Amino acid sequence: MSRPAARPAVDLSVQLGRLRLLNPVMPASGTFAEGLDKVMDFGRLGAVVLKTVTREVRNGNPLPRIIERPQGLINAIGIPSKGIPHFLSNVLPYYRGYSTPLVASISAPTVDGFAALAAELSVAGVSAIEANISCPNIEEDGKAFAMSAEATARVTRSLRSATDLPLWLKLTPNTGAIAEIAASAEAAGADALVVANTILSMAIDVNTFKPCLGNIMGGLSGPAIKPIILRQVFQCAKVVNIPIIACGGISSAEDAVEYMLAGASAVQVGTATFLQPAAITTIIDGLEAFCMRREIPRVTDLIGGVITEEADEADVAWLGPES
Amino acid sequence: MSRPAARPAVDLSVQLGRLRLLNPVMPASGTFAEGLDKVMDFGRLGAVVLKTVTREVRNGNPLPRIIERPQGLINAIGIPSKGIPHFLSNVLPYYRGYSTPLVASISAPTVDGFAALAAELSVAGVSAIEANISCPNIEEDGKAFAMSAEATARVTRSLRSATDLPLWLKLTPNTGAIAEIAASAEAAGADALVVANTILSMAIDVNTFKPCLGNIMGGLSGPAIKPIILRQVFQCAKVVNIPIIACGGISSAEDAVEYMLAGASAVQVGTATFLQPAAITTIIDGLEAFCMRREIPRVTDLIGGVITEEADEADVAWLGPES
Amino acid sequence: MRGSAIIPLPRRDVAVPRVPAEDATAPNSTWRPTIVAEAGEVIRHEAVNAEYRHIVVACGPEAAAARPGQFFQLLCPQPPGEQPFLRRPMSVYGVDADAGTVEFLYKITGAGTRGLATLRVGDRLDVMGPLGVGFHLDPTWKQIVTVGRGAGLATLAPLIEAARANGTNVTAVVSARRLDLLVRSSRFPSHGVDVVEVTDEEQTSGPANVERILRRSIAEGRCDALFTCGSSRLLRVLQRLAVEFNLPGQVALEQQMACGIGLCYCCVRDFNVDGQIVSRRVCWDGPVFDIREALP
Amino acid sequence: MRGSAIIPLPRRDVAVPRVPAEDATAPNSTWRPTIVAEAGEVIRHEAVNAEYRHIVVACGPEAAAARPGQFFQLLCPQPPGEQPFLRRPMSVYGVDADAGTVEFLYKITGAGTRGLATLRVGDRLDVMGPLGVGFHLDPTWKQIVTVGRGAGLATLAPLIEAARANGTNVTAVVSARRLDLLVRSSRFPSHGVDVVEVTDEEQTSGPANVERILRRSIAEGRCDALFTCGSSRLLRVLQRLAVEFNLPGQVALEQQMACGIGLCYCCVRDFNVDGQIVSRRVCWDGPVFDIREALP
Ligand SMILES: Cc1cc2nc3c(=O)[nH]c(=O)nc-3n(C[C@H](O)[C@H](O)[C@H](O)COP(=O)(O)OP(=O)(O)OC[C@H]3O[C@@H](n4cnc5c(N)ncnc54)[C@H](O)[C@@H]3O)c2cc1C
Ligand SMILES: Cc1cc2nc3c(=O)[nH]c(=O)nc-3n(C[C@H](O)[C@H](O)[C@H](O)COP(=O)(O)OP(=O)(O)OC[C@H]3O[C@@H](n4cnc5c(N)ncnc54)[C@H](O)[C@@H]3O)c2cc1C
Ligand SMILES: Cc1cc2nc3c(=O)[nH]c(=O)nc-3n(C[C@H](O)[C@H](O)[C@H](O)COP(=O)(O)O)c2cc1C
Ligand SMILES: Cc1cc2nc3c(=O)[nH]c(=O)nc-3n(C[C@H](O)[C@H](O)[C@H](O)COP(=O)(O)O)c2cc1C
Ligand code: FES
Ligand code: FES
Repeated sequence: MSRPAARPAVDLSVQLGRLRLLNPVMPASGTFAEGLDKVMDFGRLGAVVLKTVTREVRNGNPLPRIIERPQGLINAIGIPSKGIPHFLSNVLPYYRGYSTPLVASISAPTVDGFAALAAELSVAGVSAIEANISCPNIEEDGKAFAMSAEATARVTRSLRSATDLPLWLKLTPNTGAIAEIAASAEAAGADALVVANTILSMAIDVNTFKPCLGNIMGGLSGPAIKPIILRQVFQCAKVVNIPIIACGGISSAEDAVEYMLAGASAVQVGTATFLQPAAITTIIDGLEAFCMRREIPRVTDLIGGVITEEADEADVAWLGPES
Repeated sequence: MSRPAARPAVDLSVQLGRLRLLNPVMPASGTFAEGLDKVMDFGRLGAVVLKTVTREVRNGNPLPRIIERPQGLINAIGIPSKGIPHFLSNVLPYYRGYSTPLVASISAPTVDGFAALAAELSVAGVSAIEANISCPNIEEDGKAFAMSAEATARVTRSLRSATDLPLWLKLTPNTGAIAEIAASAEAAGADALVVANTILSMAIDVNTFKPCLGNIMGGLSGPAIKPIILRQVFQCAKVVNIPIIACGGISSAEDAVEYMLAGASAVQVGTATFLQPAAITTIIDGLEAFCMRREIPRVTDLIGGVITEEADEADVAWLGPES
Repeated sequence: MRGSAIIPLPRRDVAVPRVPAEDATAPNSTWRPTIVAEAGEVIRHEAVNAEYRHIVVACGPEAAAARPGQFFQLLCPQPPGEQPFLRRPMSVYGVDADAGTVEFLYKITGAGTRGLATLRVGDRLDVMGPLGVGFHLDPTWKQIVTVGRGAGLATLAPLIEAARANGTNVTAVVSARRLDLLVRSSRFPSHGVDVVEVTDEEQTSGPANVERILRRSIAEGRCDALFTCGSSRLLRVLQRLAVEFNLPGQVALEQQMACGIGLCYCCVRDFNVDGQIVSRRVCWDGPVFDIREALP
Repeated sequence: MRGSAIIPLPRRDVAVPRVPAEDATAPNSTWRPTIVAEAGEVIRHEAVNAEYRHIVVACGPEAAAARPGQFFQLLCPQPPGEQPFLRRPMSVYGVDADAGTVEFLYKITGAGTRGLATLRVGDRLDVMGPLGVGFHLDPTWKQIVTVGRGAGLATLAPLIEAARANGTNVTAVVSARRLDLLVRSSRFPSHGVDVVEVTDEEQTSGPANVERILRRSIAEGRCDALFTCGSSRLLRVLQRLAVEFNLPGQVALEQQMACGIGLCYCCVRDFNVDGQIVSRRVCWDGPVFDIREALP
């Protein structure tokens, strides 16, 4: 972390391994770009997480790339990327103007590709590497790395030896074994986990009989997925000791609190920014107000605070409205 | 199937293996009971699917058992059951009064338990067995049968040898390998697949810091999950030849059409009934109206009708509003 | 409102007309629904006091056949920024079969009722009902006692009306936090109903005082049956008296609901039936139960 | 509406006040937003003809600084039974910095615009903007030609106003399906704007006739630059003429959008830049582009 914080009534700072953040709220990869500097002061963010970059230049998927659903959207953008040279010479210098920790999100189709990219991005101005391992692994028949504990361990080990930067692994929710996969990422050297990416989904236009997305399938995000990802964060937090950064449907400070209670140390905000461009700073303000109201001195006091003792039957049954 | 249908303009009947249904719309297990006979004529339903029964008497989970979320609800009812004797002597006789095919949903904690229950329920008045294999398997450390292809094959084989009735396997969406699991159920003798049960989820009350459900976790249902289950139906339909019965967030005829285009032969309606008690018959009427409007003579013409040829770029790009 | 002008026919939630009766696909052509969900027009909607609102909705004959103690599930509109998803249960506060209306008395407590409060006259409200088992009124009873607190009064009001229609007299104990929050129902018949108001602010609403009032009624032979809704503390008082004096009694219970019609088993409560603890669905087996069986 | 009475200050979407500037956690204390999302009050809302509606919303100074060709993302209220989730892009139809208002002209086409249409005067509409790159107007141009069809006119109207404010004359070709659907903007200055209306019903709106009109303007030296919005067919005509006569030209394009501010890459289109096909975000790199580079 970069600058000394004055003592506010609530201490919002969080520690993610070696990295200290002013507060636990940051954008989700792929939902943030320079345009937002006209909306919010980037100096206020816990961190800046950039859109996933690939080494090669990529065009992305055919249109349409996004379709809205009730309380969510499905995207199949396809990681268009201008490649690493452009990233190093154009994108990084722009963000060096801010003291906020910068997280570079990377993706590659092979274990070696991931490692090489992480090494190339271990440069001044990058504070952490977020490995988006939800993308298809061409060595495993296109199955995403994060769908298997073994593949996750393999790519994490390789990334670990390629960079000294804090290493975040972004898991996919499209698995029945997220806790197992989280544990294998931790054992292989991850410094933190991002739980999680989008949920594989589909929509068909009943007028044209065609898929609503050019790519046929895409990833669901937004409030619709929050109960599912919350469960996954809770499951992962029970088995790992490294910090978890929650990501899925967060659009209010209460959502952030819910995730921290489930065990998250920080949160990422994605789709909400499309609805309220200042969502991230609004959530930071709301988190401070929540802690103030509840007289919680440090936001870290929320982490894992959910009370799961066997509920007392009398506690939960409804009685009369004014009994 | 039971009674000769007059020739309406649209043929709504569907064939599920040996079973012929008047139309492809039926309730989802656990969201249907006698009370609905005051709302709709059971004779109009494609089939009646009863709440899952267990052999032993069960109380169900502590309260609260349901929490609403945007566009969905999480339930942890816990399969309260009055046991098999009560089912045979009280429930079955009531439904024998209707000619609509009756589907008995069963659950057990072991392979043998499933088989024994299926055998006991292979009696007059039961038209098919739906095995709810999303429940914890006590022989596999509490993991649901339907979370593994091997366990699914094992329980399906055992069920197959225990009953001659049409055998439906109800899969869980809480897996990264639903197509593989679907294929293993087919290979082991299933007559049809129900895709799928609820998605494991959680909610925490930020005022009390307690889980919103007495059981801590529960299953998400309703419109929020439709894009996810639709993708799973599409994935399963690509690998199996037995009929798929779609279940997840269906609340309109258009939702039913979307699932049939993705490959479903029939649909189940759950949560929608809580919002509109006549949802099932409204959907049947809407399906007929949809086919009429689109001049589709048989509802079966919709099955797998999604057009997924590589989309023409010009087709999908937006032009001007009145170009 | 009674006898008011033409009530428009409510729109049903069935998008296309039903299969005609002569069609072979509708074999059971004599079947008719007795529970319907219909989007009825809001005829009247006004604040009763600082906490309670009274809404009158046009409805069809099935809904207007609701009995005292039954309830409806209301599909509340979404208030700004909130998304109530499930319906909300509300007791029948009154019906008028001739006018084709159903009435509710509600308190704003959360997202659903906040959404209700946004409705203007002329808007539509989707009401589903009538649901559940209502009160049983024995025509031979000469005098009954009702004890209601808060929204419980909404549930008891139609019972009191029905009792009077049977020629039964009523002692209605009405409890609230403050005098200005007492719901003074204009619907109570002027004769034969003895209203006793008790409040927290006057310190008259405590169990001891209510028990005193009830004991007096019983002693004077003015209590053939007891009815209550809205307070567990008062329920316990009534249970004790019902046992002591061997009086029949009924209680209308509340519980969080999803389906409201017996499908989901989320609204269960335990009951003491002849010493056995049994689980029952409040929406389907109730909401009115024998006062001795309820566990407060 | 211009010069109308006191405009209430819009409510911002920030729930709690920002950290004060002297707080060390707000290091960049000179930073100020230039794009805001704010819930502005609806000041006026009326049908212009059978298809188009005109809405005027109170806004703060950032929104009121919008330039012709820029757009806003509107958070449309939910119409009954539908759930638009994303914002909807709408061109600025007018702003009044003094009054603090922004105006839109829209056509009801789906869930979002159906939701917009439910707004009553006094309700609030959350508008986010101003967004994108607007038109470039060279003050040395004496006369420009604009060609708009359908909602394209909404986009071109403020350009025409701005041109007149620069002393530039305008030939405005306005195209629609029917005469009664032509949007006759009362905002056009009475002098210096030559409006040419063409319609499908009169068979005057075909590309050939529009080309004839444009060729005449060009031949008479009344066309220093070309502007268009709303029709791919007409865009092709203008592109041909721009190349043939080496005239500068700009087109405002549409594309489905999610974020509207360059984050998501869902609104990309291909452009021909010096023979190379490059992909650009319509919301961020446009919506106004060089007419030669656009691929219709
Ligand atoms: C049979 C029955 C009859 C009722 N009759 C009336 C009446 O006539 N007038 C009246 O004002 N209230 C009545 N209630 C209570 C009323 O249903 C709740 O106040 C209402 O559901 C609260 O919804 P909300 O969204 O405003 O509040 P929230 O607190 O936001 O509701 C959240 C959830 O809790 C449930 N809930 C909250 N309070 C209660 C409660 N007391 N009982 C059951 N569920 C609750 C809601 O249904 C919802 O699922 C009745 C309840 C039942 C079960
Ligand atoms: C920069 C820009 C400026 C615009 N200015 C205006 C204007 O001033 N007046 C006006 O009437 N319309 C304008 N449009 C078009 C307007 O955005 C669409 O008509 C509107 O989004 C339709 O939303 P809906 O929910 O009513 O329709 P639906 O068809 O239900 O919308 C479904 C989806 O398609 C998208 N969509 C539908 N039509 C269009 C379209 N033509 N362009 C882009 N996305 C579309 C919607 O945003 C939404 O995501 C503009 C579009 C853009 C991109
Ligand atoms: C338009 C869009 C683009 C995205 N691009 C990326 C990406 O490049 N890399 C990545 O790891 N996640 C990407 N995501 C996923 C988000 O980072 C996030 O994991 C997901 O949207 C869930 O969070 P939300 O519900 O807050 O949006 C993208 C999401 C959206 C909606
Ligand atoms: C209250 C409730 C109870 C349920 N009980 C069962 C059950 O007993 N057996 C079962 O297989 N599925 C059960 N389900 C799952 C549903 O059958 C269905 O798979 C799921 O709700 C998704 O469909 P929907 O979105 O249409 O509700 C239950 C769902 C709900 C909401
Ligand atoms: S609310 Fe569903 S059973 Fe009572
Ligand atoms: S709409 Fe998101 S980048 Fe243009």
